[in-house]
Amino acid sequence: MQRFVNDPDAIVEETVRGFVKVHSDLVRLDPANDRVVVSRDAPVQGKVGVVTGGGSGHEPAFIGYTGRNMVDAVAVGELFSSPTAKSFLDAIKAANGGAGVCVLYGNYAGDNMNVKMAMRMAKKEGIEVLTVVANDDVCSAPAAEREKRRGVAGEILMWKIGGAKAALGASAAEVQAAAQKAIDATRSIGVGLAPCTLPANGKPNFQIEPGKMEFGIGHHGEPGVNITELKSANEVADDMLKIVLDDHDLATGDEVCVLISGLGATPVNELYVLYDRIESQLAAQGITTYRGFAGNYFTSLEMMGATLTVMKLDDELKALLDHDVATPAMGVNG
Amino acid sequence: MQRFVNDPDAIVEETVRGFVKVHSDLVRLDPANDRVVVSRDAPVQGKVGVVTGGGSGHEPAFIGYTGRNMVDAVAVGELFSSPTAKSFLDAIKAANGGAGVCVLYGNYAGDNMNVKMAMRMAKKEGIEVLTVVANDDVCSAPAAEREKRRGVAGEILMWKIGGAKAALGASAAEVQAAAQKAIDATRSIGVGLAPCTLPANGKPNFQIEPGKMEFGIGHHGEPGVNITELKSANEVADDMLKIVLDDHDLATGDEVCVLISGLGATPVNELYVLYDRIESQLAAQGITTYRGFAGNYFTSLEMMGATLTVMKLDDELKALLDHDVATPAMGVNG
Amino acid sequence: MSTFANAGAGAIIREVAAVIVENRGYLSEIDGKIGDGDHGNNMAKGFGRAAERITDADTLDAAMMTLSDVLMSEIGGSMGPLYGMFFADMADVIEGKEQIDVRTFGAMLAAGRDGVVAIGSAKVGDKTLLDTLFPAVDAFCAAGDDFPAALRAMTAAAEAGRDSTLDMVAKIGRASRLGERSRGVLDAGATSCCMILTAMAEQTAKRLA
Amino acid sequence: MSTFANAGAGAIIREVAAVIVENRGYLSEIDGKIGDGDHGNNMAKGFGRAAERITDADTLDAAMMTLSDVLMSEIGGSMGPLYGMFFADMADVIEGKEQIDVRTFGAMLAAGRDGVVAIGSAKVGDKTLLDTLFPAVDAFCAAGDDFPAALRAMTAAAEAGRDSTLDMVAKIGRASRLGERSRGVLDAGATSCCMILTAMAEQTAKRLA
Ligand SMILES: Nc1ncnc2c1ncn2[C@@H]1O[C@H](COP(=O)(O)OP(=O)(O)O)[C@@H](O)[C@H]1O
Ligand SMILES: Nc1ncnc2c1ncn2[C@@H]1O[C@H](COP(=O)(O)OP(=O)(O)O)[C@@H](O)[C@H]1O
Ligand SMILES: [Mg+2]
Ligand SMILES: [Mg+2]
Ligand SMILES: [Mg+2]
Ligand SMILES: [Mg+2]
Repeated sequence: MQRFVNDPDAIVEETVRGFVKVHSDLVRLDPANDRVVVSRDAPVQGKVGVVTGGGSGHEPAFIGYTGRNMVDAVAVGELFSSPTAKSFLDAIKAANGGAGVCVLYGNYAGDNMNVKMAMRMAKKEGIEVLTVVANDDVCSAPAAEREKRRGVAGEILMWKIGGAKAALGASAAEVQAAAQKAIDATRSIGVGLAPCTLPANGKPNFQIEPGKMEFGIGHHGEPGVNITELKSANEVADDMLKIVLDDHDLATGDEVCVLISGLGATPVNELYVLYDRIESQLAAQGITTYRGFAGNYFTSLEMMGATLTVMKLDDELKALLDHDVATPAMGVNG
Repeated sequence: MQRFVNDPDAIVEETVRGFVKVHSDLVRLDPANDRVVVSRDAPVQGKVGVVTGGGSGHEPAFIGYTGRNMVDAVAVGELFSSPTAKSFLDAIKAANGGAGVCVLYGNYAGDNMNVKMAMRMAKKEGIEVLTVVANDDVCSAPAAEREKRRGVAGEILMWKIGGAKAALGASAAEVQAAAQKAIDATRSIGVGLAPCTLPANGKPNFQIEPGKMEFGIGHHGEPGVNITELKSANEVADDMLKIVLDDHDLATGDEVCVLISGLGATPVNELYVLYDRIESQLAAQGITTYRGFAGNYFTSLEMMGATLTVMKLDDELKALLDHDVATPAMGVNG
Repeated sequence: MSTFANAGAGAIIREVAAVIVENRGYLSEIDGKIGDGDHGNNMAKGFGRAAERITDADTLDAAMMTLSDVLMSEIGGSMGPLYGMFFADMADVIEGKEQIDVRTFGAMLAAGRDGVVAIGSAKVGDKTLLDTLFPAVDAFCAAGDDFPAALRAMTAAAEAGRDSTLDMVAKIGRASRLGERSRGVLDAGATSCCMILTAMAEQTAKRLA
Repeated sequence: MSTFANAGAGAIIREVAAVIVENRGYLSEIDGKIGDGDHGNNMAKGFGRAAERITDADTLDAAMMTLSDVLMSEIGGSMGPLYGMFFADMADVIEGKEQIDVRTFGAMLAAGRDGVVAIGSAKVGDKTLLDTLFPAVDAFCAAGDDFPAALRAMTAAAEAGRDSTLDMVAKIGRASRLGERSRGVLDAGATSCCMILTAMAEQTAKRLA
C-alpha cells in the first residue's frame, strides 16, 4: 500500500485538521465536535441551514462543499462510513439560524439511520429538520425501485441548488423542494478501472482485472451491472451516457448540467477527454450543456474510474446553478 | 493500463477541447492555434501579458491557471513534452496587450529551447518578451548549481505573484522582478510512491517497489536523491520539510505560503494529513503559514506521491498572493 | 435457579470487545467480499474504545450503555445505530437489577433485538445480523429456565444463524445490489453478531451461581 | 565522382521516417530508463507526420524543410528545436542544388550539426545525440571524395558514437540528475540519431550514380 498514513485510525482526524487549516478563510471546526466542519458564515440568522454528511475518503466531498451559499455544516464520518447521529445533530445545530435546517444527504443505510436519530434529537431541541435523500446512481437499483438507489456525485448538484435556494432566503420547505427537484432531475453512473484500499485493511476490497472495467460501480466499490473489457474513452463515455439517457426523460432542446468526477487516481486530463465526448454526444442529440464540471469532485480514495452525472435544467435550476458560490471544492462566480 | 484513452496521440487535443468547454466562462482556445489556451480577458490593452507553457499530463497545470489575474495564455505541449516554439509564440501574441509579455516557465531543456526560439520570433514581430525560469526543485541540483534545478509546483506561486503584479498595472520589468523574487523565495521537493504510465507506452517508465518511496523525485519521474523505506505520513512530511528548510533561509518570525500538491493518484485526504503536519512543524519553529494550499495542483498523470512547496513571504508577496484570482484550478477571493 | 450479579458483570462486555478487536481483520475481510470492507475496523474501534472506559466494578447495564454511547457518538456507520440501539435497549431492561436471571436475560435480548429492528427496518432473510440475532434470541427464550442450557442453545442457534447467511442473497444494505453474486459469502454483521452473542454466553456462563 | 539528384531525393527522408516510426517503442523504452520515456513517441509523431506530407517528387531540401517545420511547429519537446534546427540548417546548404556530391553532402551534415549545437549548447561527452552526430560527421568529412566509402564511414562512426554513450554519465537534460545511475544505458537521442544517419546513408548510397 503506497500511501501517506500515520495511524490508520487517525486519518479522518488528521484530514479534517489539515483541511480547516488550509481553508480557514471559508470554514472552521465546530468547537463542540471535531467531526463537524462549519462554514465561516454559519449560522446565518433567519437563513435555512443546509447540512450534509457522509463517510470520509471521498474528498473533496463532503467537507469541500462547505462555504458561502452551499453547505453550512458537514458531519464527517470515518472512511467510507456514515457519521454518527451525534455529529449529524451537531451539524444541524451549527447550521441552525432559526429558520429550520435541511439535511441533504445520500441514500446509504448508515446515513439513513444516523440522520433519523439526529432528527429525533434535533426535534427535542426544537429545531425543525427536513431531509432530502439523494438517489442519483442509476445502476444501484432499477427505475421501479428508485428509492433504493444510492446517492453519488449528483449530491453535489443537490447541495449547489439547495444551498443557493437557502441563500436567496427561501423557507425550509422551499429549500427542500428545490433540492428534491434537483436530485429528481439528476442521474449518475460510475465506471471503475481499479480498486481502492482502506489503509486499515492494507489491501484492496475488490479486484478489477487489468484490461477489464466494472460498469455501474458504486462509490465504495459496490459491484456494478457487469464487468466488461476496458473500452476506449469514447466508448465508455457513450455507454455511460446511454445508461443515463435511458433512465432520463431528455429531449431535443433540453438543457443540462454535466458533471464528470474522477474516482481519485484517474488522471485529470482523461476526465476532460470524457467530458469532451459526452458534451459532443449530447449536442448531437440536440441537448445543450448549459454548464459543466470535470475534475475530482467526489472521489473514492485512490480508485481509478469516473462518474458521469447529468441534471436536467429548467429556468429555476439554471438560476440556482449560476448563483455565486465559494467553497474549497467549487467556486462559481455568477 | 487502466485508463480512459482513445488514440494515445490524440489525448492532448481531446483534453484541451474538453477543458475549454468546461471552463468557457474563464478561458478560450486561440483561434490560430489549438495548442494555446487563452484567458477570456486577454489581451488586456496596456497590461503586461503573462504566459506560461509546458508539457501536458500535469493537469490542472498548466492550462488550469489561465484566467483572471494569473496567466493570460498557455502553450500546451504533448504529454511530458515541451510545447513547440510556435505555440509559445502564439501564446505570447495572444497575451500581448502592447505592454510586453513575461514568459514564466519551468527549467527544462525543451522549454528553454522552445522559449528561446519563440522569443527570437516574437522580437521580430516587435513584441518585448522577458522571461523567468522557475527552479524551485531542491533535489534536482545542489545549491551551488541552482540554475540547473528544475521548476515544479513552485511555478504556480510564481504565476500567482506575476499575474497579480501584472493585473495591478506594473511594467514588464516589474512583473519579471516580482516573479523572479517569488521563485527565488520558493523551494520544492517531491516524493514518489508509485510510477505513472504514458498511454502511448502502455507501461510505467520507472518502478517504485511496494514498501519503498523515491525521495526527491521529479515531475516526470526523474530519479530523486534516494530510494528509502516508505515511512509514515508524518515522517515523510518531516523529511520533506527538512530538505526545504536546509536549503532556505527561514527564521523564527518568518511567514510562508505552503503548497502541497498530489502527483495524481494519492488520495486527497492524505494531502491534508501531510499539510497538517507541515503546518504544525513550521509553527513549532516559529514560522507562520500565512496561506496554504493542498490538493492536486500540479500532477504527473497517475503517479502516487506529493510535492511540498514553501515560499517565504514579505509584505509585497503577501499582498500579491492575496490578490483576487479566478482560474479553473485556483480561486482566491482577497 | 441460577443468576449472576449485575455489579461487576460489565466485564462481560470487555470480554466481548476483546473478541471483536481480535477479529478485526477477519470481519473486514468478509465485509470486503460483498460490502465495503470496513466492518472489522468500525467494530474494533467502537468496542475497543468502549472497553477502555469500562471498569471491573461496572454493572452490565452501565457497560452496555458505555458501549452504546461510544457506538452512537463516535462510530457512526451502520453499526453505530444498529448495535448502539441493541445495547441501549438491552441496558434499559436490566437497569437497577441486582441479580439477573434467565428470564430477565431473555427479556433483555428480546428488547435489544427489537431495537435493531426498529432502527434498521430489516427482516430475517435479508442477509444481515438479524439472521443471527433472531434465531439466537428465539432459541434462548425457548430453552426454558435452565440458564446454562439456554446460553448453549443461544450459541448454537447464533452459529447456525450466521451460517445460514452463507447461502442467502442480500436484500438490504450495500450487498443487496449484488443479487446472486452476494450468495456464497457469510454476512459480516451476522458474523460479528455471532461473536458477540457467543462471547456473552461464554462469559455469562462463567458467572452463574 | 558520384552524385545524386536533389529532385526526388525527398524520398530519403520518408525512408528515415519509416525507420523512426518502426522503432517508436524501442526509443521510448530506452528513454524511459533514464529519461521520461517519450522519445520514441515524439520522434514517431514528428517524422510520421512529415512523411505523409513529403511527395516522391520533393527535393531533399524540401523534404528536410517539411520535416523541420513539423518538428518545430507541431512536436515541441527537445526534439522539435534540436532535430528541427538539424534538418533546417542541412536544407539551407543544399537548397537550389541540382546534384549533390560528397563535398556538399559533408557541408550539409556539418551545418546540421552546428545547428544542433547552437540551439542545445551541449558538448560531446554529455551523453546526447551529439555523441553520435560529431563522430559521424567527422568520419564522413575525413573519408575523402569516395561518396559510398564516406557514407559507410559515417554509419560505422554513428554506431560507435551511439555505443559510446552506453558508458557515459549524462551531463545535460533529464538524465543528468542521475549521475552514476545514468551509466550503462544508451542515450535515446544518440540512438535515434544513429538511426537517422544510418538510414540516410543507406538510402543515399542507393541513389548514387
Ligand atoms: N438495516 C439493517 N438491519 C440490520 N443489519 C444491517 C442493516 N443494514 C446493514 N446491516 C448489517 O451491517 C453489516 C455491515 O456493517 P458495516 O460494514 O460496519 O457497515 P457499512 O455497511 O456502513 O459499511 C452488514 O453485514 C449487515 O449485517
Ligand atoms: N541540449 C541538448 N543537445 C543535444 N541533445 C540533447 C540535448 N538535450 C537533450 N538532448 C537529447 O534529447 C534526448 C531526449 O529526447 P526526448 O525524450 O524526445 O525529449 P525530452 O527530454 O524533452 O523528453 C536525449 O536522449 C538527448 O540525446
Ligand atoms: Mg462502511
Ligand atoms: Mg519529454
Ligand atoms: Mg462495511
Ligand atoms: Mg524524453
